[in-house]
Amino acid sequence: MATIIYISLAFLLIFCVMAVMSHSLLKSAIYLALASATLGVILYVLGAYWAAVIEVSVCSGLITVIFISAISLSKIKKEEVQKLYSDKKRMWFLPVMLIVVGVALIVLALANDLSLTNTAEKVTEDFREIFWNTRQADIIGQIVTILIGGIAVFVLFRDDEDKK
Amino acid sequence: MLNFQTIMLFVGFLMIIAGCYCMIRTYHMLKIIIGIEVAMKAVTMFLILAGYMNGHMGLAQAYVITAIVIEVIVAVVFAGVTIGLYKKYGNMDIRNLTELKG
Amino acid sequence: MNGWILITGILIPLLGALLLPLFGKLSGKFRNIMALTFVTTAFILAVCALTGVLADKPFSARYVLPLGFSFGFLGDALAVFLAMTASFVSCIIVIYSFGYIHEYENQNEYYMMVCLFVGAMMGLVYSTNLIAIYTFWEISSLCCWRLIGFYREEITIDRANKTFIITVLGALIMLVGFMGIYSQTGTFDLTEMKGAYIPSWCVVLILFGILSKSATIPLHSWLPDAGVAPSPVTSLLHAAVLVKIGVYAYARFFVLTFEINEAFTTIVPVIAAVSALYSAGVAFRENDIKRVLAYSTISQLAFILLGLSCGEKIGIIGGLMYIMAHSVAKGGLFLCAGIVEHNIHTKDIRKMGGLAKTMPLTATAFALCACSIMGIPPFFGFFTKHMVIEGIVSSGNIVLGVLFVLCAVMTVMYLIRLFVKVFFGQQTFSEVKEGTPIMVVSVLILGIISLLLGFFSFLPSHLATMIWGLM
Amino acid sequence: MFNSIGEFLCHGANLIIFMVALPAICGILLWLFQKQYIVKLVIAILSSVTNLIFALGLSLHNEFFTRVPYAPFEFEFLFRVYDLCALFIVIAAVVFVLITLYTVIYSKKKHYGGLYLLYLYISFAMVNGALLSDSLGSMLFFWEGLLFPLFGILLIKNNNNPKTAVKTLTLVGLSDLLLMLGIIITSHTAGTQNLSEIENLAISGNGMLGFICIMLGALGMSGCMPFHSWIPNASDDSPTVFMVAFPGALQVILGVYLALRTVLDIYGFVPGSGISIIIMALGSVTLVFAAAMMLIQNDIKRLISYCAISQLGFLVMGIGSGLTDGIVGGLHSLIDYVFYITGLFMISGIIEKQFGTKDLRQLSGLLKRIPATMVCFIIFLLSVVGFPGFNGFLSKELIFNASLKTNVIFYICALLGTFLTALSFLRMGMSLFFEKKNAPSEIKKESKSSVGMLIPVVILSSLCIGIYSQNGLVEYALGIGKIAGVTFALIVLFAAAVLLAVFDYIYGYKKSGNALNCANHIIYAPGIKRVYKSAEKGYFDPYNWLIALVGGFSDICVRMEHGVSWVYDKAVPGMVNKVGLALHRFDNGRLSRYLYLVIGGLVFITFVFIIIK
Amino acid sequence: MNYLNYAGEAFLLIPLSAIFLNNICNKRFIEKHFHILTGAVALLQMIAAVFAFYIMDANQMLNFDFSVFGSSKITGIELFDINPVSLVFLFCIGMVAFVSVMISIRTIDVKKGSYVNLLMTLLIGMNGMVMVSDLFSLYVFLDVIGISSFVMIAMFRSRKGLEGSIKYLIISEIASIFILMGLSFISMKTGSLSFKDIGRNLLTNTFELQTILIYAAIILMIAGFSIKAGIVPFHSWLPDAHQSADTSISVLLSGIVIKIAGIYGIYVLTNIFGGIKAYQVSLAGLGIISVVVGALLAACQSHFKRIVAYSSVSQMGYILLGLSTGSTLGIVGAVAHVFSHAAFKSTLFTNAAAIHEQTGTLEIDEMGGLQSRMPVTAFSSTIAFLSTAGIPPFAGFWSKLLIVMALWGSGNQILAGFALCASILTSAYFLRLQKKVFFGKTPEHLSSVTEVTGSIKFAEILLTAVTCIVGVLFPLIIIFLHSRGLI
Repeated sequence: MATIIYISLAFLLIFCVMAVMSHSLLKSAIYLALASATLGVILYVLGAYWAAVIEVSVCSGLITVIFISAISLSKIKKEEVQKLYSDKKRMWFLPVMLIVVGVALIVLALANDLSLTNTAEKVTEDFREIFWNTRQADIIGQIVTILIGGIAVFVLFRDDEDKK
Repeated sequence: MLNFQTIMLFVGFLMIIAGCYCMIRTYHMLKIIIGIEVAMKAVTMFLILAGYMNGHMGLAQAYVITAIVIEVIVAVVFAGVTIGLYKKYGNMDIRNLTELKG
Repeated sequence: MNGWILITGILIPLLGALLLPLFGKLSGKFRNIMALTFVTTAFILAVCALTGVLADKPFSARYVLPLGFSFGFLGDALAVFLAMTASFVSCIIVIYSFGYIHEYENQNEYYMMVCLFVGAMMGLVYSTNLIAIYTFWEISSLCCWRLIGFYREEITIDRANKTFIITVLGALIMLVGFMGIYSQTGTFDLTEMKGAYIPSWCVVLILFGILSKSATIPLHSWLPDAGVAPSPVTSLLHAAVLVKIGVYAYARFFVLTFEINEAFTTIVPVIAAVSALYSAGVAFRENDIKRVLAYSTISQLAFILLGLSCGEKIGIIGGLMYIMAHSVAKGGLFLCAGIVEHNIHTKDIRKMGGLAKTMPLTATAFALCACSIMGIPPFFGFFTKHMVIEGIVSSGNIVLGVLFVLCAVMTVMYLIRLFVKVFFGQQTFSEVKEGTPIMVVSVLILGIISLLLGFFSFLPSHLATMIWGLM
Repeated sequence: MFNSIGEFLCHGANLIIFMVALPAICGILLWLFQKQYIVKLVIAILSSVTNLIFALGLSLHNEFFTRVPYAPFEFEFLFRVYDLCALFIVIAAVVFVLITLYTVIYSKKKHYGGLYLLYLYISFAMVNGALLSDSLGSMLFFWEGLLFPLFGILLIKNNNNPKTAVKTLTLVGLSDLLLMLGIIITSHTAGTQNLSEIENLAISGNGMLGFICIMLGALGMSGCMPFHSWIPNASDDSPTVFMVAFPGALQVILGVYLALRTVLDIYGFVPGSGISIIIMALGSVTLVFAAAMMLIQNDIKRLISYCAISQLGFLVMGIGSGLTDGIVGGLHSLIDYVFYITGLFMISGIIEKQFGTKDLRQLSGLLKRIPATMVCFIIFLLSVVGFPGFNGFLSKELIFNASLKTNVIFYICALLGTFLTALSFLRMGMSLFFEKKNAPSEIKKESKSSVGMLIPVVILSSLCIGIYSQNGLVEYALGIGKIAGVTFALIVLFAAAVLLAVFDYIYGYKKSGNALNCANHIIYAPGIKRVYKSAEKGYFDPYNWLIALVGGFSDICVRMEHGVSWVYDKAVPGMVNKVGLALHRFDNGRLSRYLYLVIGGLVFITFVFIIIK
Repeated sequence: MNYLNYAGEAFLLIPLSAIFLNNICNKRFIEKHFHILTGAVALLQMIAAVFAFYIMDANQMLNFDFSVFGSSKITGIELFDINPVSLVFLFCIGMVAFVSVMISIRTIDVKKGSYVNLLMTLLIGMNGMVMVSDLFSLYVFLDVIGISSFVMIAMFRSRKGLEGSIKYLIISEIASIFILMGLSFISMKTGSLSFKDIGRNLLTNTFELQTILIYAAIILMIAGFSIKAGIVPFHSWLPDAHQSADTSISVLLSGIVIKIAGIYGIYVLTNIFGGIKAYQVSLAGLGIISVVVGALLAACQSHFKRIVAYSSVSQMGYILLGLSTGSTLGIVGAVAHVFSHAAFKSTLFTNAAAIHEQTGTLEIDEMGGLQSRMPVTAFSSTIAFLSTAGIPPFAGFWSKLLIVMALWGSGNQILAGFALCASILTSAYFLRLQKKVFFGKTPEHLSSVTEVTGSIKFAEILLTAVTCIVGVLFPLIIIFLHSRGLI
């Protein structure tokens, strides 16, 4: 299990960094989707099946769609984007920083013998039961959030009555 | 000895750093939400990791699902606002947004 | 338990003030009369409270609240003394305002604020709770902010803001001092902490508030600037109410209630001496009639502070009587200055002269009041000045005594200079008439009272001696 | 009769009612009846005579105390009648009768007459009160009470030019406040306010300060040197009646009374001590300076006012010596002073009223016009100079004695003063009465009757001849033993000084051919000329020094005040504004900066956690 | 107890049903009468809060757990919890929402339906947030509040509105990330995120990664809630967002949203971690920095609403100072200040609305001399300013006094004194505002201005009355609190 996780973590990190550093928005979105998918793998390996499914479907699916539609709505030429934002140039420091921080963290952890350990035995519980029975507040929140999403689409994307 | 939980934690940290770095350094509005998403991925991972460690994986999944829903809605709203701004300014440069200052 | 008299005395002007704008919508005259009624009621109730003092059963009311808060009202000799002085002079000022203010805008607000001011003063003197005192203190700051800014011009607003900032900052710092006391005693009730020793840093903080309110160097700057207000307002501020709050607080806290470090009986007189001399010096060179009087106020307040702080019985009694003398006489002076300013539309004394011929009654009243301030017998001011200086000399600080005598000399010099420049010399305004009867009568009343008080000085002295007895 | 009046007065508040309130009430009556001349005259005479009778009654009665209970805390209205003060009261009462008479007649048709009389009567009430007070506080009360009428009178005629009034009030006020300080310090050192309980305080430390302040106050009231300069100014532009009453009589009586009391009982004054030398020096400077100033005056009243100042110098010298001779001489001198200076001022008033001018250059040859006045004038003159047979003689000689005993320099000063006084009186008298230079037409025609005004003058002049040896009276008052006799040698020296003056006059007259310019050879002598010039310019006027001092101080204060205002109006708001603006500029609206701030905040909190942990 | 249950459910269900009502009914009809619907919801909320408070007080209950649909009674886990403090917050929410409605009658012309929807979702978010008993649910409702606010600010799609919205959104999302991170770190050690299960026992002194992470979680959550509350240095979004939104929305944002989203979060944290020294110090540090910097920044703004927004920053600092003590008195003071701030800040925004309606501008340099033309506005703004500046006897003074007393009692005398004296800065910038807007000369183009009428005037008078009455009767409140053993 650990091996898969290590490999997935490496991919996850790489995809994330690529998403950040890529000078093309489209590529960024795709890298992000890939990162989501990798995350889904990790979640699955850890035993969070439901979460993994949702992650893969929603994050790497829905959000990518939203992105791509937003990107396509903004009709700027690719070269122009690069010239205007020059993200690649501005982001070069990121990998260096990440490596430094990563090494530092590992050294610190090793030096002080710090590591995370499981605090409790795994409890067998049904996700659905928990979600529906004990997370009512969250569900209300989710409903309302989705409601707001609808209203937001209604309010923000409609083209008529533009000015107050 | 480093176990995979610790490594996951560290990778999460690095992802959050990457996300924040992206948010601060980029000029493109959509890129900012990518930064946010990257950070959110890390947070999702943390939640599940926590669930794995304390044994309440079901609860952690409930958290994650809720968080993802919110994440999506935020992305939608963000995209809406961004497109509104694009209509006003003709591009998505965050540097335009200095009308409110001081 | 006749505390209701005190509470009524506070509430009638306070609540009445809020009604005045409504009355003003009905009729201006009605509003004016009601304003006078409210202030007069305060005075009458203060006189009623005097009976309690004389019978040695001061009126009081007290409701204890948690956390050391309380509603406490006590009409002891000091409170009644100040209440009577302030409300009486305020009555005269309100009467005078009928003649002075009637042609300006914002009259509703004016009368409301004056009434509120008087109410705040009543509340301040009767309250025995530090928080209540602070509350009324701030209400008075608020009133003076609105009143100084009465003309709503750029400069007046700036000055009003300055006043507000300085006095409120002082009050806030004082409140920090109160907190210090609170942490020592666990209560805000003055009656419970009689004789408590409070640390010097608290005293310094509270002094800061007191000095800022009673305009003592170096926190005096707002007072001369406040002269841009209408004259009855300056009179109310500089003479009758506002600046007296500071010295009242000094008397209440450091004379009657708390034990403080001995060193303050030297430090405070020294501050007072600097303040007195310095402001007298400035007054001698000022050319704005109201600024001269304002600096004179600063100087005279230093005398009061000196008397109260020297630690000797005669000085304290003298200082208390000085409050009365100064209220009446300086009130009169400002009102006279108001008549002059109102009639010739300038405040520059270099442009005035020979007004005694055209406005003899005003000149007379001015002279009477000025004599009281200068300390010329048989005017009331003489006794008080004498007693105050005697107080500081008896405390063994002869150098300060000499300084204050010099200051008294300068008082004579600048007041005479002012008087002569305004009312004598070459006549520059020949077409000027005497002020309206109501204004002239009110200043004459004040002038004559400062003369009569000289003959009957044993009455306030008796009361002041009773205040000493409270210690 | 007098005894029964005394009995009556010594009961309770009667004293203050009759000696203080009565004049005040009469003054108000006079003010109310200012239009009716006869009524006024009657009231004036009645009241002043009544007052005199009461005063005599008091003086013949035994010593007693009275306390008026209506006084503020620790401020006692305590009265005591005893020898010295009785004497002064009588003197004051006598002069008052004459002054009143003179004033009522003088101001017969003047619009200010009523107000003037009111002030005069109030002042007199104050003088009575001050003389009778036994507590220092109440004395101060009455003493300073003079200020207000004084100021009022000076303003009466001078609405447009109130400078003199201001000067007077400033100088007298200064001396009064010094007196206040002195009294406070004295009562503090003595532990009581009651004069009768204070005795021989030590003149050292606080006592020194108290003594100096009291003496300055007392002498300042009477117009001695540092406080003198208002008198000549007042003589210029105040009514003559003022000069008659105030610098001429009431103020001097008060001042000398207190000075005497101070030297005699309040403080243990040692003759020949440093403080005594200082006071005598003050007196002699006053004497010489004022006498010298007399030489250049061309105005009768001004000249007489300088004369008054210089005569005061004699008094101060006498009292300041602290010797029996000096004090007795001083007291004598006071009585004489009151008579002749008052008389002289009255005469100047008569002349001014009759001829419409008081300028010596315009007046001459009055011998025939007002012979009676002239006779009185000469009597006063001789009395001032101190001719034997006249009032001034004995007192002058006693003071000469005392000054010689103290230090020969003072004696020389005294002689010099006598010389100058004699010279300037010769100058004035000759030019006024005997010279016939100016055409009479230049002088206004003699106005109507002044007989009434002459009556007090005649009375005074007769007093100047009559009771020149009041030995018994003074001894009775002071209760001291016999004084040393008058030394023959001193009389000779004195006579030499007077003769020298005569010769000098003749020399000067010959040289300049004009009585008025007879002293030019002295005035324009090298060195002295400069002194005179600067005196003319007012360099010796302490009032100018005071104004300059206060003005300088004020300028400093105003500068500082500007600084303080700057701090309040500009500096502090500016600073707040600048900090605010700096923060304001920092916020440039860029998202990245906002985010950096967030990270910064996070770091801050982490930092706090690391530090506290 | 059923009544309490109903009341608690009402806080969530009434707005929810209002949304349905709003969207079901005829659009034109609802646009005409939208204020009745929303006003009724706000009023009901206030009434329910008072009612619940009364019942709880009568039964001497300190908290009441319930769940909305009753089903979770089977598992015995109660999801919502109301207590006196949350009821005060709920009341404030109702009050400010009511004011917002009053203002919106005049200021909002289009998209009234959306306004109603968003207001209701915002209400649900806020009500939910103060009622939940679980940190994760807290986070969910926090984001509900956040997203509603973003949309509300951007609603009219003006340049400024969109700009303010996006800035708020981005920084707010960072806050969400911080808070979620904190939550996950905490839940690494505990199984549940319910308030009851988290406590100081998390912080054993052993030097292990979990403990460090708990500390990190505290730091992150302070930062996150501080961002939501607009505490300096996390404040930068606040003035932008508050200035750019429509006034009826900024009154919500400034009057209540920052307090629910930020301060209530910190309040919850304080209940859990209040005893930690470092926690107190960092709150106190942030608080005092906010007080001073907020005031200084407000002193040199030229936009009416921006001044008021920076004033909020400054006042949030006071609340934070109160919470930093961790003592009951401090919390009482902070809650009191939340209430008084809601009152006077709403007043000020109402004034802004009135001025904007009548003059068409909010740049204070373009105004002047409005006092004689708009007396009610001038008067109410003066009262509000005095209350803000802590001048007695208005409500702001008492709450500030309680905070300072608590600070003093907890041994931070110097800080207390400094905080007290710093309120002079408040006076300073409000005096400037008063001078520029209400005094001085009236410019030409404003010579025909008259007093605002209708709902805004009503709201001004109402809020002023609340500020005054609460201020004057505050001793009664103290007596009440004392009698219930709270202070």
